[in-house]
Amino acid sequence: MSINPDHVRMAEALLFAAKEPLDEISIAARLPDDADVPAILEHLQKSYEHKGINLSRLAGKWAFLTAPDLSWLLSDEREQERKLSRAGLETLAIIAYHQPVTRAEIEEIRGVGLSRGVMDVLFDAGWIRPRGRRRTPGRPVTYGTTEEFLIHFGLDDVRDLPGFDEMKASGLLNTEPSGLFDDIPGLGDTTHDPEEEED
Amino acid sequence: MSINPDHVRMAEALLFAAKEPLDEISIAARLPDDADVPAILEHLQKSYEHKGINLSRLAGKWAFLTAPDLSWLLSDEREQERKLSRAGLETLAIIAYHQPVTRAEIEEIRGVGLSRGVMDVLFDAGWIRPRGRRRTPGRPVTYGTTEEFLIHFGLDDVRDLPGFDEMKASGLLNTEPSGLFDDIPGLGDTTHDPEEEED
Amino acid sequence: MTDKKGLFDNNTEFEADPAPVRSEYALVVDLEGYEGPLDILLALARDQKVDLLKISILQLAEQYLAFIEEARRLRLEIAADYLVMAAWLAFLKSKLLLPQEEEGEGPSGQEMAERLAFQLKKLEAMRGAAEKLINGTLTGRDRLRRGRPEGVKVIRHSRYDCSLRELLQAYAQHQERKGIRNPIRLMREAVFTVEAALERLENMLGKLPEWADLSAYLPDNLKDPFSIRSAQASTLLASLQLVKEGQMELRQSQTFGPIQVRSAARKEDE
Repeated sequence: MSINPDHVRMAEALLFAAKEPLDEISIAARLPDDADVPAILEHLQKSYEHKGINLSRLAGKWAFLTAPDLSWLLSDEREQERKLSRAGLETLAIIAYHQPVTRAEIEEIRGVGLSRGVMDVLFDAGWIRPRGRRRTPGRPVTYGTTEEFLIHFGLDDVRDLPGFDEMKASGLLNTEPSGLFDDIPGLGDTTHDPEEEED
Repeated sequence: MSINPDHVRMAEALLFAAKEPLDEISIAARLPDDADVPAILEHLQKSYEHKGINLSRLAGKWAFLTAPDLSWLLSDEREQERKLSRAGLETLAIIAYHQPVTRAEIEEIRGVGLSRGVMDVLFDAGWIRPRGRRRTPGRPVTYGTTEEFLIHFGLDDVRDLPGFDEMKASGLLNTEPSGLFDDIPGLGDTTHDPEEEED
Repeated sequence: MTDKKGLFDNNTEFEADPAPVRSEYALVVDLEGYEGPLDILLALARDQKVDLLKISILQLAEQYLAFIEEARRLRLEIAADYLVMAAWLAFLKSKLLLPQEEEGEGPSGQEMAERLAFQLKKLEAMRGAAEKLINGTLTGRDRLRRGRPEGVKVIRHSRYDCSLRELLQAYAQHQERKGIRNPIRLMREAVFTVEAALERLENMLGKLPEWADLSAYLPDNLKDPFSIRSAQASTLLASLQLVKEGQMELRQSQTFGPIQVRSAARKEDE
């Protein structure tokens, strides 16, 4: 089946003009009813594949972005980068890979208490959000990542995090507490049931 | 004469990412010395001629612009997004945390009268709804949040809203510790009038 | 080709960070760069250069204990959790060295060692993941969006733009204000608000199509003079608002005379 070239042009114009990635529903809403949006996007993606700009999928949405191999050329246009401390980046990674995850679980994995500013910075950057509550005593809040996180880190989905499937398969992403230091008074107070989530 | 396709890709990415239209000198300054900039631009202009975006020359400078015949796509249906006023935000938050709650109770909690527009805006946004009537003299209407509210804020359940203490503990809020708030009860437990509701 | 440093503060370069240089014989004790005992253990474990799951925990425990011992000898300030870890590792070491108890309570030394190795492995995995994340293809750094987008408004389901963070903060700020002890309480009950007057007028509007004194619209359960005056003022203001909205007409035949109102809708019916 052939695609209407007018529809392709429209989608192209929309995607170029958009300030944020667009989802298929938003694109479809602007195109004529008979437009085959998935086919149009596939067509566009192919036709820009080898160009200086590519059509990319981020957080389940679509956006034109410059080709990654040309980034050296564009240093002047780069957005202001956020400086993240090592603690911040590690915390972000833990939240991304283990979500939904509680604060206590993050601390358990890192082996240190989370200092105040860390979560604040991530929240401010728009990369993390409260997700729900754990069904354990105290019903602690769980955290997860946002769509903005996926867009910034160039991911279509959380499953696309590097090494996610392998880590998951080898049990490295279990949030179950190790129970290691329970025998030692003072260290074993992070005990909580690894019960299921209501998210 | 043939043009180096790598140079075309570079010019394409540059023009795409540039915050201002670029003149030929600026483009040439970024490309390798042997790049034939006028030929590259001519080539690019031709190849985008019938697309949804065109490479246009404005006041001697170059920029990608939406094809003129498609500009209606962008201006059309541009829904004005408005920020909620502070009163609106606060009222919405109070309804979310304290629902079901009556108008008088909202005023009581906020310590100021509720001006007319505020509830209208929240209704208009589809975030609040009447829930029932309180079994007290006058049987005042109570309000609560809608499913649309949950969808918009990415929540599964209103009970998932983090409590004040939790937010503070997580460092998610820039609240200076002043020692004034020690007596605030945890908000997670939204215990209020036991007078039940006919929802 | 690309400059992958990016997001770090200069003093916390990810690559450069983990293992301070140590000689084979004496540990150069420096607690500064570490974030807690697990961090030190991981750094020490990396020196064994094997998969963390196959690591010699006994050796690791000894290294850590030596590290702490050295720190104490140098009279460095050591946080309590480092010492607790040292105590725990000493306990683990003894469990590992002693012959297996017949039916000891709790996990065996071997089990504890395995769990510790796994915990280190988890931390290492997250370290690696964090590094990969930041060295990945980042939007805004490695792949740029269009520099001057014309702008297409994403069609949203709601017409108001408000994030969860804003909502939470609004509530928190409000709670903070509320948290002040002995807040001022306004005597609101006695005042008949303009909003209330508006609501009342609107409800009664259709029922009084003929010219009628505005005073007829006053709530009838008012007792004290203050309430009555408040109601009069509010009702007058509310009537002006409704006139402005075209819902009502208002007339006064003489100065200080009675103010009369009627519904504006009536006129259209005629």
